[in-house]
Amino acid sequence: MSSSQPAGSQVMTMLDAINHTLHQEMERDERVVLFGEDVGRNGGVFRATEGLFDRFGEQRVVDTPLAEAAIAGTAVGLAAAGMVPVPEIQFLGFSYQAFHQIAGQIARLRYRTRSRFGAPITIRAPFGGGVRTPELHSDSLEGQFANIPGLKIVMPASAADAKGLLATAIRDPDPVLFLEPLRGYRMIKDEVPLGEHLVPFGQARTVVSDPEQNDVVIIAWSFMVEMSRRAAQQLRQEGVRAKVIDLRTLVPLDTEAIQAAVEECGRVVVVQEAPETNGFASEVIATINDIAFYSLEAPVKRVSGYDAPYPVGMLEDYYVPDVHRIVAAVKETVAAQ
Amino acid sequence: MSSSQPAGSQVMTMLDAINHTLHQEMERDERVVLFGEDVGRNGGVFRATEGLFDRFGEQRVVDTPLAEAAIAGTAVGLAAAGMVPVPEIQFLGFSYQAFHQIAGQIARLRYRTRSRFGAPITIRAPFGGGVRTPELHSDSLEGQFANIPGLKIVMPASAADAKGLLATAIRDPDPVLFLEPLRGYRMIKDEVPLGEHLVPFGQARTVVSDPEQNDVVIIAWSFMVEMSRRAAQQLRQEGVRAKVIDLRTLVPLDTEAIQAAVEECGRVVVVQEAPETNGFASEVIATINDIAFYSLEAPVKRVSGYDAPYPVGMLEDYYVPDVHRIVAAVKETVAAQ
Amino acid sequence: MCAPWLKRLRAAPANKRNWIFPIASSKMSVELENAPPKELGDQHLRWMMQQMLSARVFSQRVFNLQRQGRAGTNAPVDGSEALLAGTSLALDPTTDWILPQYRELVGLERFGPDVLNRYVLYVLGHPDGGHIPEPTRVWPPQISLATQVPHAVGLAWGMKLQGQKGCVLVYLGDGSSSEGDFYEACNFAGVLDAPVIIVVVNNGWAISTPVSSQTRAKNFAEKSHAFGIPGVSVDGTDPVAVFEATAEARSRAVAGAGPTLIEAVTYRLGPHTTADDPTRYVPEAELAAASERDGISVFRNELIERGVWTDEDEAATLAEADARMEAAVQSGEAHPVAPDDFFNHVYVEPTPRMQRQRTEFWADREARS
Amino acid sequence: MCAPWLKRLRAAPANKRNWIFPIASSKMSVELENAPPKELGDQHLRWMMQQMLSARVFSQRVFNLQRQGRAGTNAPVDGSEALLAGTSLALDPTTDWILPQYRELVGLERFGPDVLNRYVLYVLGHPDGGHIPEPTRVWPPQISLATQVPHAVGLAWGMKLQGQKGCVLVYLGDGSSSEGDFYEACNFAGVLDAPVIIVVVNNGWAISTPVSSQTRAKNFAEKSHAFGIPGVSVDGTDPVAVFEATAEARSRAVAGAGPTLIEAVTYRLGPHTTADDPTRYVPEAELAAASERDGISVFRNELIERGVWTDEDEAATLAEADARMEAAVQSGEAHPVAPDDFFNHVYVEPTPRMQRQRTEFWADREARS
Ligand SMILES: Cc1ncc(C[n+]2csc(CCOP(=O)(O)OP(=O)(O)O)c2C)c(N)n1
Ligand SMILES: Cc1ncc(C[n+]2csc(CCOP(=O)(O)OP(=O)(O)O)c2C)c(N)n1
Ligand SMILES: [Mg+2]
Ligand SMILES: [Mg+2]
Repeated sequence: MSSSQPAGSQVMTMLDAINHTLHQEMERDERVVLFGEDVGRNGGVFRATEGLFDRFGEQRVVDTPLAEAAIAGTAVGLAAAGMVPVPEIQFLGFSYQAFHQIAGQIARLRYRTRSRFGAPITIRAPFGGGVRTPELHSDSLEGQFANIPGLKIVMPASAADAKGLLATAIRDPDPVLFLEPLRGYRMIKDEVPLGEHLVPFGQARTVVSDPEQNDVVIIAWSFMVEMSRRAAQQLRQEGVRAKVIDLRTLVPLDTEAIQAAVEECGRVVVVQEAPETNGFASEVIATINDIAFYSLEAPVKRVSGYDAPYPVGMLEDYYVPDVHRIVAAVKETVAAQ
Repeated sequence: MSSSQPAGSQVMTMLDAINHTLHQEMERDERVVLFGEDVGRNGGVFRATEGLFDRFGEQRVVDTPLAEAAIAGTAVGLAAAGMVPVPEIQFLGFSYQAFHQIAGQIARLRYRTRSRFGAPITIRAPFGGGVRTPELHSDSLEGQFANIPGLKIVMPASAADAKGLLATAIRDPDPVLFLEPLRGYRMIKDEVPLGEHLVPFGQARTVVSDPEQNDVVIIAWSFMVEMSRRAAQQLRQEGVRAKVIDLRTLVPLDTEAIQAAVEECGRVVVVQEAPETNGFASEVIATINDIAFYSLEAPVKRVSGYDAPYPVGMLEDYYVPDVHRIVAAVKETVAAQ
Repeated sequence: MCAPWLKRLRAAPANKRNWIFPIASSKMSVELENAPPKELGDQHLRWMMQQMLSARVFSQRVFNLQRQGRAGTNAPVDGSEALLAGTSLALDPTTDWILPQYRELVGLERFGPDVLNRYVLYVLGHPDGGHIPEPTRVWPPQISLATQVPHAVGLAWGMKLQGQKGCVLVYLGDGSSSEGDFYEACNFAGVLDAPVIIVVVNNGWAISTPVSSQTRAKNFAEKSHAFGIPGVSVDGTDPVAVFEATAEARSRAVAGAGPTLIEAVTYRLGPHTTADDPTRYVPEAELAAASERDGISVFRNELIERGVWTDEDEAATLAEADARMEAAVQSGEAHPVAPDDFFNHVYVEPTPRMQRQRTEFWADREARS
Repeated sequence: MCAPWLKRLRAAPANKRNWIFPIASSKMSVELENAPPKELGDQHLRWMMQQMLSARVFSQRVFNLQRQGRAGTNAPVDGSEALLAGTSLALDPTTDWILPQYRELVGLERFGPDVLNRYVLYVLGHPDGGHIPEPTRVWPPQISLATQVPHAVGLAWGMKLQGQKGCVLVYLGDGSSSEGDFYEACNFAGVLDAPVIIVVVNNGWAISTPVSSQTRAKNFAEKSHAFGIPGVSVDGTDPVAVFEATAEARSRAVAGAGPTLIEAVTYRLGPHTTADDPTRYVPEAELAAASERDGISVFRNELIERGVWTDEDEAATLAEADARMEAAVQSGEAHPVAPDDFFNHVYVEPTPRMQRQRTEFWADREARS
């Protein structure tokens, strides 16, 4: 890192942390190129890329035609040319248009070519509910991507992590899906180190924990960590000590942290925004079954979106898991047997 | 049904059963239209649609341009026009090209339009390993689709079921992904009723069961049912009574059959060809955790493909679960604790 | 920048205007036939003027609903009203279908009052906003860009297979034309000889991306060469030019001569959506120039000059539109919704798992109260 | 059916043939410069003849390997050899890249011997078949049709961003041109002024689907209008015509003038792949006609007539190709592979979960022995 890195830290929104990190990473490595729909002159529809076009120019911050498959597909070629592509998919739901390039090409480029070409590609995409967006803007698709070998899946829940994980993602030689919770963009705010800050993949973060002993562990990722934190707060007032773990990255998965927490608590609630059937919570439960079955004192409880497509604005508050549902699930789990 | 339906039954390969069923369903309902790449004059690259072009003509059996998204996308319009579309995706791996139409459109047409338009669409696609195909021809993607509300996922493991489930699929008012195991096309052969034969969705099939008491249940779908059956045979010789359950349809899922089997056996092995992380086996395990946790005497064991893209020909036998791995997993599970 | 094309195209159709008929009465609320007119009479010109004005009123009022916190994000149609009037007049609402993108639902009154009513529900965030009931042959808004183009082609194909008369018209934006779905579908349409009219609404922008960054094609009609189908570029702010191009395309479609690609050149006079700030990227001068050529004022002046439009007509139209909108909003806001409604219409019958979830849902609601 | 186009195009380039130079020596194994020739001399004609013949030998021998049960499904190139010779001669293997579909790897010897060696490994089902080592600037086969077109455009874009000289050439089939990826990528190429040459190999068929069912476009060069880039259609069985078109496209690309779309009209003289039975759908007469116009015999006759090709040249070339292939197969079959190899190259470092799986894998292998 250049010695001109600022010291100290600053409270920022997650959105500002992302923007700040993109500035720093583009500064650090001139191979980094940002592109996608409206990322340039407009600074992104959420302003995540604000100021980058002016700072780094239209060669490195590129407004592309409106075509997700080509956005993902050209990233493959850019990577082979020696660039470090950071494409944006404007909303994760439109990664469906690029699935064949993401799952079939980006995820396998290194494998297919035996490392002649790597894919140091970071695909940024916002997703998640609670902000009254039109269809396909809110869908949580991480479970679908998790079954695709070759991708890493990164889902920060704090501004500091958004910085540390995004910087790690951009420097990672493998393709990373970096998913940004829409609802957290401005609502999540915390202390972000201004200098070099890298958060390694595959290390879960303990968000809430009783120093003595927790009754139950809540496992979550992305914005559901915030919901779980609030639930834990409320539960504490009701005398239930809930540990909260933020997975941070789904692939690679920190199975050790999961195992330790299950061994400590014996009772688990997993929270996800995605539909229940085969969301990533299923994998968390299957993993617990594998590595900590004998520590379980009660069935693991899933709190999920329902098995319906993400609904329209009037209904989304009924659909997305909230504090009430998490609290109820925890109480049920703690009371089981 | 017309009274001219043939009586009796006949031993057929799964491929023949599919072909026979397509004939009967097209005969029964003239709204049924088949289309896709090479399904017409060539009768499909595996001959699944052999004879249909000659029998029903080029209006109803249509060779389309080579474009999976348009194949899936036009199915939406055909359905709205009152047809019963049965598109083929030549290999399931190329459904990635159509993901935005399948997951974003077909699965939601009814939901989005509040049932003004339904999507009585049956997407047929072969998949699965063991036959030395090129890349993306063998991949098992059912886990990725299972997280998409609005689709039904049907994966027959016998010729009779291929008939009964395909007929049900075509008549079903909702979109069905009908996945045909490449390796089973000619290898799977059994007695198929020649007349009307409908197998309802959401009802698992018991493939092997000891009339008295089973030590363990193996849960599988598609070609892995056949592998599991062979494993059970071998295990029987070694004194282990393994029940084998074929899920038949992943969505809807027969949780009652799963529950009953887990309650009976207390020990479970789930077998899938897909990569481990968030394959559908994870959902089966999560479901068991939900509904039969207290009956479990040992952790549920997963037998899966590994977390690598489906490999090239020389390596696939090392990758795809086989009898040996299933037998070992069962023994481990039976011996646990 | 798209400004040069605009100029060229705006200039072109003027000499085509052999449609000025003797002035008839100027009373309002013309009843139109279902069959599209063979020639445009005064009543049609007046009707199109009405439509354009109403669409602007609807569009702006829906926009304001969002500003008042009563509706969600929405995309105003301002600048493309002529396109809606011209295309819909050239279609037969009893045999033809329209598949919109997301801006057009305010201007398709010819197809039935439910189009607007349901669109209002849609922007209110009501699930019934997606349900445009029979017999109205218009589809709800599409958010996943260009995915509606293969739908339209499939629908047209299905109509053809069943020997139904009529055709399908689908709108998509200049930006959306970069999506694979657009190309794949146009190519299918060509091969299938599908009775479909594919209208690229070139309003100069895809959010902040100008047409110059979208494609190097000379214009969007040129894209038709890739599919071997006819393509035509018209001034989309001129309802008569649009009508003529659509009528011709429709004749071909219903005669079995297959698809047509129409580019309609308009200009997006407002922001992309309620969530957008176009001052960040739209050149002021370009917007000013486009506003001067606003199809509504140009057409109004033409009609006034010809003596078929009066201030009273204008006032009556605006009042009627206002009242119409008021009613739609009122009934929309009163439209009930069940909290567990999202379990409906996923499948014909909810799966057993969804039934379990619904039970849990209600237990949870109960526990809150 | 594509037959009519074929005829027209076969006829056309003949009068372009201002490339016949004084006859030089006829010794074999010409050494070529890396820089593409500015004009074609005898040595180039001879080189192309050699290439075409060798490609046919390689293609047929690979096909036979499958028949002998030694190799997996593969797709012969028969009928398109001239295309490979002409395009590769027009490129500089030290600065330019080739992204093939799946048929072309037998005819790109100019880019290095590893292309064939690795292709043999590929058809043997060896994972190293995907690894064409540096410095050879050729990508491995692509199975997911047309996905390589955006890769090529991205690579060209990346070269341009870094001021590297050279260009990228990508092949795709007539069938593959119906995929959204082709169109999206061509449109990107236009907007980005990417130094890329997109070659549609129109061999008449996509498995059993004739071009007439693939598109109504007049020809595939016409598709360039959709992107505002130059498009040209050449006789792909004429190596000189292909060379000229490619050379021109390359000049434009390296001069910063952007992409070119080339249609090369050939004919698929064999089955789609080893798994295909073309007698089910290819009209006998059409195949017979195409076989008569087989680029190899036409070009051979031309060269013989001009006195630059002899029976000895032919025999020497065939023998050399046979030996070359034999060596590739021998070394390919001896190329070791580890059973757990699929855990490699998924990520730079396997995830902890994959490490656990690998341990389980070996425990399982152990338990079997
Ligand atoms: C597949 C897809 N990608 C991206 C978006 C996000 N998005 C919504 S509108 C829009 C621009 C559309 O531009 P255009 O097609 O020209 O239509 P206009 O808004 O100008 O009417 C974008 C990028 C989307 N809705 N769908
Ligand atoms: C995306 C995708 N869809 C379908 C297939 C199956 N498939 C393999 S080759 C082929 C035909 C390709 O035809 P064309 O592009 O003309 O190339 P050719 O084989 O004639 O060289 C098809 C449909 C595939 N490999 N990839
Ligand atoms: Mg636009
Ligand atoms: Mg072909």
